Amino acid sequence: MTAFIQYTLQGLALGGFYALAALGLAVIFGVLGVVNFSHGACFMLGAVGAAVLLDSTGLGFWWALPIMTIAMFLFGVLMERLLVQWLLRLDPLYNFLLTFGLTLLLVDVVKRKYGVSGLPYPLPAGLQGRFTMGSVSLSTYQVFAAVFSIVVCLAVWLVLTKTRVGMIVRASTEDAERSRALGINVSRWVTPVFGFGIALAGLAGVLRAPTGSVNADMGSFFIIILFAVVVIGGLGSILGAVVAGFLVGLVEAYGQGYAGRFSQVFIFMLMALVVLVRPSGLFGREEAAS
Amino acid sequence: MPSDARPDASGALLQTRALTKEFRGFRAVSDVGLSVAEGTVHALVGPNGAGKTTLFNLLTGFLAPTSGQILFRGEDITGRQPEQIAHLGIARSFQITSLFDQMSAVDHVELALASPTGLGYRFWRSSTQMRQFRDRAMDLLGQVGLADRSGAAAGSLAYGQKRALELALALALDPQLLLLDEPTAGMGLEDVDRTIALVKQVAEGRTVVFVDHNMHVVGSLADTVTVLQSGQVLAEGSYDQVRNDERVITAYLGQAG
Amino acid sequence: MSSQLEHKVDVELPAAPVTVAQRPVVRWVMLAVGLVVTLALPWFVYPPVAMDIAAWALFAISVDLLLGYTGLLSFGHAAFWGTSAYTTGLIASNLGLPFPVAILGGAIVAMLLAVPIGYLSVKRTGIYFAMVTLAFAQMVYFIANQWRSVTGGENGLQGIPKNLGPLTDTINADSFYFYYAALPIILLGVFIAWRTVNSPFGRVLVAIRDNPARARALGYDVERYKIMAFVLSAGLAGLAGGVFSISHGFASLQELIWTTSGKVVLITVLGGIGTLWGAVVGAALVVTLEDQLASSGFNGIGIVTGAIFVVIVLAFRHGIWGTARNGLNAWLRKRRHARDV
Amino acid sequence: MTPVAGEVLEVAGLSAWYGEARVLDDVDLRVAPGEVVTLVGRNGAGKTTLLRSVMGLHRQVRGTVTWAGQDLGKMSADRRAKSGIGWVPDDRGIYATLSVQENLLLPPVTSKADAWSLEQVYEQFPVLHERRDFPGTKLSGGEQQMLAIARVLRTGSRLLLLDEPSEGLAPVIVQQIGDIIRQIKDQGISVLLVEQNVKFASTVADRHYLLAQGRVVESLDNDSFQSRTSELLEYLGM
Amino acid sequence: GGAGGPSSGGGKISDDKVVIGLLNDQSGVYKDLSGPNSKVAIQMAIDDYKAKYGDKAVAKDIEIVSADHQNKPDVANTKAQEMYDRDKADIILDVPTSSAALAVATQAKAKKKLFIDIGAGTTALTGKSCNKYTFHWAYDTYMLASGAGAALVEGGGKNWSIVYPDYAFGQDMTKSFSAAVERAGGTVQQKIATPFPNENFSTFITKAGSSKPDVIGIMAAGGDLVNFVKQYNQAGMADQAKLAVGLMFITDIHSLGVDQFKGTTFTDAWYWNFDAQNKAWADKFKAKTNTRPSFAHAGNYSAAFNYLEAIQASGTDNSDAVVKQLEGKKINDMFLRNGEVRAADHNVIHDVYQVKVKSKDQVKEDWDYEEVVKTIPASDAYGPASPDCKM
Ligand SMILES: Nc1ncnc2c1ncn2[C@@H]1O[C@H](COP(=O)(O)OP(=O)(O)OP(=O)(O)O)[C@@H](O)[C@H]1O
Ligand SMILES: Nc1ncnc2c1ncn2[C@@H]1O[C@H](COP(=O)(O)OP(=O)(O)OP(=O)(O)O)[C@@H](O)[C@H]1O
Ligand SMILES: [Mg+2]
Ligand SMILES: [Mg+2]
Repeated sequence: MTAFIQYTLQGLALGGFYALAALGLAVIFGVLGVVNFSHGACFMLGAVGAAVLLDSTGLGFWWALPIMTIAMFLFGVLMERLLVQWLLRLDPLYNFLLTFGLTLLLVDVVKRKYGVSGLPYPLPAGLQGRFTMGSVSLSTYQVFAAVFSIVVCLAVWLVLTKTRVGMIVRASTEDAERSRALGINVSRWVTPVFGFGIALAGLAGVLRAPTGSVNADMGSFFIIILFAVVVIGGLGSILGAVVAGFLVGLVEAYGQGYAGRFSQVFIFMLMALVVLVRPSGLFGREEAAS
Repeated sequence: MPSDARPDASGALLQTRALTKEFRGFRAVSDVGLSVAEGTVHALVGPNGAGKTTLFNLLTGFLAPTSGQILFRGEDITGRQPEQIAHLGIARSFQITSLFDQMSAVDHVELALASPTGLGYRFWRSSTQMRQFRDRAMDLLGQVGLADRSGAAAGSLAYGQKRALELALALALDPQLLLLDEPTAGMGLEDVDRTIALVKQVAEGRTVVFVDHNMHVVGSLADTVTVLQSGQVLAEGSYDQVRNDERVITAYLGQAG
Repeated sequence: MSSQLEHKVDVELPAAPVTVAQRPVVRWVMLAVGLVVTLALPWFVYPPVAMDIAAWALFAISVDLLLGYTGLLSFGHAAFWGTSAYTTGLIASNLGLPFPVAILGGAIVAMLLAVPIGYLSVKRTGIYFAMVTLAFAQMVYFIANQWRSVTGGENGLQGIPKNLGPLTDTINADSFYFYYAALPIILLGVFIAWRTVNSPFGRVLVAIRDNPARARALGYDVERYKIMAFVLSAGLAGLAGGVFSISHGFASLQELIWTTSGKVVLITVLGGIGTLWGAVVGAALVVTLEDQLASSGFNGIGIVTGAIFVVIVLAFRHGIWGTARNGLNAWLRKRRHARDV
Repeated sequence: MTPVAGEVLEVAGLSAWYGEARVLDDVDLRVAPGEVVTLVGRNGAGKTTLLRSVMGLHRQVRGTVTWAGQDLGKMSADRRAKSGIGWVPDDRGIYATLSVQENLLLPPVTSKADAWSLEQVYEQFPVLHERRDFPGTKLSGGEQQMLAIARVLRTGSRLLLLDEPSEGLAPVIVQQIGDIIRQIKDQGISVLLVEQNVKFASTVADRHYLLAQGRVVESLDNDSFQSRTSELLEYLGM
Repeated sequence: GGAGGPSSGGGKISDDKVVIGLLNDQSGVYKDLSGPNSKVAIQMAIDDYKAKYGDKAVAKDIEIVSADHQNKPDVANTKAQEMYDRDKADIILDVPTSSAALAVATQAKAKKKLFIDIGAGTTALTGKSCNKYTFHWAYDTYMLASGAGAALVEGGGKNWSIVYPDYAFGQDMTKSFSAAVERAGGTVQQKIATPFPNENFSTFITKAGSSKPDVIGIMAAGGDLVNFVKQYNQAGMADQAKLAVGLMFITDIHSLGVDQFKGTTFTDAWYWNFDAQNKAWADKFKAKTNTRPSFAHAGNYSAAFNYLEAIQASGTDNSDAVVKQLEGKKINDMFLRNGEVRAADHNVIHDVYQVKVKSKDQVKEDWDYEEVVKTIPASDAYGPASPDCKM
């Protein structure tokens, strides 16, 4: 029983982390219809950026959180303005391919500059130590990361569903030309939202840095898990991304606890199951008939 | 194939029993018992949102009913997939134009003509095989007035021309039961009249159910008219009966109707 | 949103072949030129590299059969290429059969694997399809990595023999001869793809790509068609993967990893979606480029390929072949116009 | 509100192409403030293309379009919309990703004084109120048509381009739309209406342009249009 | 292709030139470990050879060709053929990544040209896939286990939990480690398989700690290893159990900082600051590269130098003659201590070292990270020749 509780908590801690990253993916998809393959690379940039920041200026984790989030936002804005926007009106596959190419490029650039063995990144001051309750014990950092990501997810969800911004951008995505004819300056909205989604990926990266290997390849497997998360949750759904994030975290933790090496297979099996019985994902919209 | 199945005692080709469709608690089609006699032309009218298109979607398998049954020639076909239903001999047109934008008009019709033959599965045959349907396809395009546009990509047709192509596609399947969702919407008067004549012509030996808001069309074609409102059958009868029904006038036709 | 996006018809994907290809003369000339180039390839390209080009070209064609003609982007095609590579290797090593038989066996197993994966994947379209196939391919990779007794884990399956009856010694002595021994298999694959695209089946696929709901109303079983296309495509990928593993004499996890799926999509898009020739051009370019870069001392293959990808997608969406063809068409049209006036 | 002098739409020498095919040929037309003008012609005559050209959505054009004294020339579609031109497309253009209410709230209000409030819209079209939380494209065809009209009324545009607004609507609703058009006309709003339903057109319009094969073949006021209807239809092949 | 026979000309050197092919990872995970700097090391061997023999040198014209195999076996395979056929390479060196190394070994056998592997760890090179023209120079998975495993048990770490990624390398390592631990009288209480690759180890760490072991052994490498170690430290395990690492390179410590690894035990094939002889060579290397050498750099040097020595001794670069020279040769050089080129399986065995990562305050200069706890004699470090190897 103790083990079960322990695994559950670890799963939730892990899940908060997937949820945050998947949220950025879902926001970008939800409002622009772009599946950002480079989300993993942006996650990596966030982490590597934090490490470089530490190395070159001595600014630590608490500085890296806001600085890298803003930096990645700007990076996203640039990415949208220079690249993504040209393909918005086409089949979403094109942006998928574009961001795939971008991923290859970004990963290799970082590899050339910072090598592949990884960069050091210590635990932030104040978050060392452990959190113990009876026989259950989690590292303080895990607890912090989980709570932090939940708060961010909630805030984002509120903004997107309760404000006019969310609405305008969804419309512009569906048909930019028509939206212009209705008097909406499409590009004004799309860019910041894209930047925002990228910023979320970067934020997740910073959050990851103290607890994982910081290297150019750290995003490449991560993105595949993220895809599984959004397929399970329903790609268009913000809520789906968050819930599925936690679900996948739990599945992985239980899998590790009770089935060891097959933990990742369970994630993909869950995905296959969802695709089979509810193709549009747990929270995805029912598909139109005609 | 149930082609040898007998129409049931009542002579109805198509019947629905307590057919209901709910969308998130909203009843778009509610407890509808429709009966379409073989060989008749049956109109379905009603205010916008009455559930006509939804009913079509249920009949053709694009939506699964929440409850109720659909019988075709006495056989229960509830829950079948659209393509299976098409093979049973039920063809439909779409209210909101639905075509292959980059395919030429004549290729559309050929594709429809080839469907029952199973030619589509033959990946080892040359696509020139499709030519065997060319004459018949041109014929159908001629009937709907598209002969001179046969080579144009569907995406470049004007709205009315697309509507005509929709009709040609449904006809190409040579169905026993033809479901037409607003076949004359977006057409000019002359085209409307031609379409009426065309439907009359193809109705020989078939059963047609159609939806239209143009009372002229309903009046000239329908043997029976069913009026739907809020998902339920409001009235049923001949065109003249229905037209003079008080409830129908308030709900649908309006004073000038 | 999902439904809208999934069914959005893409204005950029070409429909049926465009005018150039429809003129029989041009078609035959192109075919002849293509054959000559294919046959002469190992004379001016290092033969193992030439073989790689041929195998990747067929692999890209298999991806294009789905992407260009069915509108499905498979981002997990490495699963079929790799599965066949391993199967081919196992058959060739353990049963000592001639390599074409082994490759055929590999392709069949790839097709068998494609049935369940295809069955699940075609339930989604568009971008979802890409993600789902990617995830399933990852599972196949995972299994191959674990199933060490069969696949050799990360050491790979080494020492796969090249058997071809009395010709065995010749093809082993020089990869130049092996190229000609394996080429018929590649050409067979290309022919199957060409036939499929230009068949009634191919027509239905394009229709499904453009408007699945309409195709269903016409009586076409959309899912079944998609699965068929998927399995056919997996078979072609299998042929290519088998040739690859025989040519190299081993099968490794590299064949199953997701970057392999990415590379073949790169080749397809670079050459031009919906153009079979494009796949060949794309493969020639990418394979030669990687080969050159490996010895160049420039350690940034990802930078180069990534940048090419970005530029192609942004500026030459029809790929090299597509762009050239469109240009030629425009030119022909203009000439015809000038003549008519 | 009284019409602002000079809120005139002038189309002069407008030609339009799709590739090499010319579908509009030197069209001149004018819509005065508070005037309802229809564009009549058979399928494929070029009516939709004309509206799209005015809206700035069709770009392969030659000729000038002026609205309220401004040359629209290079102006982008969103700026044209903001200058007070509202558009109801023939395919209705409802967003699948937005709820019915969001579809209504989406376009920015260009003239506060003329804009319908949400309450007004719901009062006129109670169905929309009932279905306000549904995704826009889940409405029936006719309901979507109402939504498209309601949406443009919400903006307070001073010139409405309506592409076959009566299509697919129940007769009662068509009458209601007629009432609405007369009502907004009284507010001084101009309407350029594309119609197949000649009977409906003659009940609302002041003037008519007859379009055949991309050319304006006749321009008439409503009285002569009504008296010559059958003759004109014959001529147009309608 | 001009296969191996001696050509005309003055000497018995084919094409009058000795061509050394360097085929390794110049852009990926092993870039720092060997990568482009291996070329520098090989050049140093060439220079030393020329300096030693001067005019009497048999090989006068020596050239290096290099290529990046990106850890992809198919690239390695094609490039190896190209080097042997086109560039007339007489030998290929390095080749990390086991699938790539095995592919090159097959080509070496087919082309009858030499291949000395330094970077890959797989025992298959000297086992099932061994052949006459292939040698394995620096380390293998068996050796890695024997060092750290046995030594820790002797130091009091009786009870072990082993966490390993479930793929061939991890499985091999676990087998070797368990055997080494048990041979030394310890017990392995738990063997915990993890997926590969894997990011999140906290559950596994909880599990590994549940049996209160003295030592936790982790068999992951690269990024996974870092993930593990970070989460291990966060979980506060460092206070409860010693950490033994299966495969770690000095480059890992360099890039992540000693803090992460302090006190960790592992086996190293070579350490630059072990003694004066190593240090002297490392200084020369640093003058050229501005960095300290890894075992792989030293290994490349040693392999190249001894290859040239063998040519010198046999008077030709004919592969068969050179192989004959090398087989059974006992070597003592900067890299190989008590080294022997085992004739039976071509495994080059030598003394290796059990090392411990220093803590930050012990570190005097960059790269000064390891403290050699114990030298493990060659005979203990390597197992007997594999019966699977049939030349
Ligand atoms: N995208 C396009 N590409 C090529 N030709 C087009 C395109 N859109 C329309 N056309 C052609 O331009 C002509 C005018 O079309 P338009 O849509 O303006 O007609 P319309 O008068 O609105 O017809 P309808 O009453 O059917 O809506 C038609 O012949 C049509 O085929
Ligand atoms: N997929 C769906 N999800 C939710 N509601 C739907 C869906 N399809 C239809 N509806 C609702 O069901 C009701 C009936 O729609 P339907 O399209 O059948 O009407 P209709 O009678 O064809 O109207 P019209 O004449 O306007 O085309 C409408 O109120 C519509 O909003
Ligand atoms: Mg309807
Ligand atoms: Mg029109």
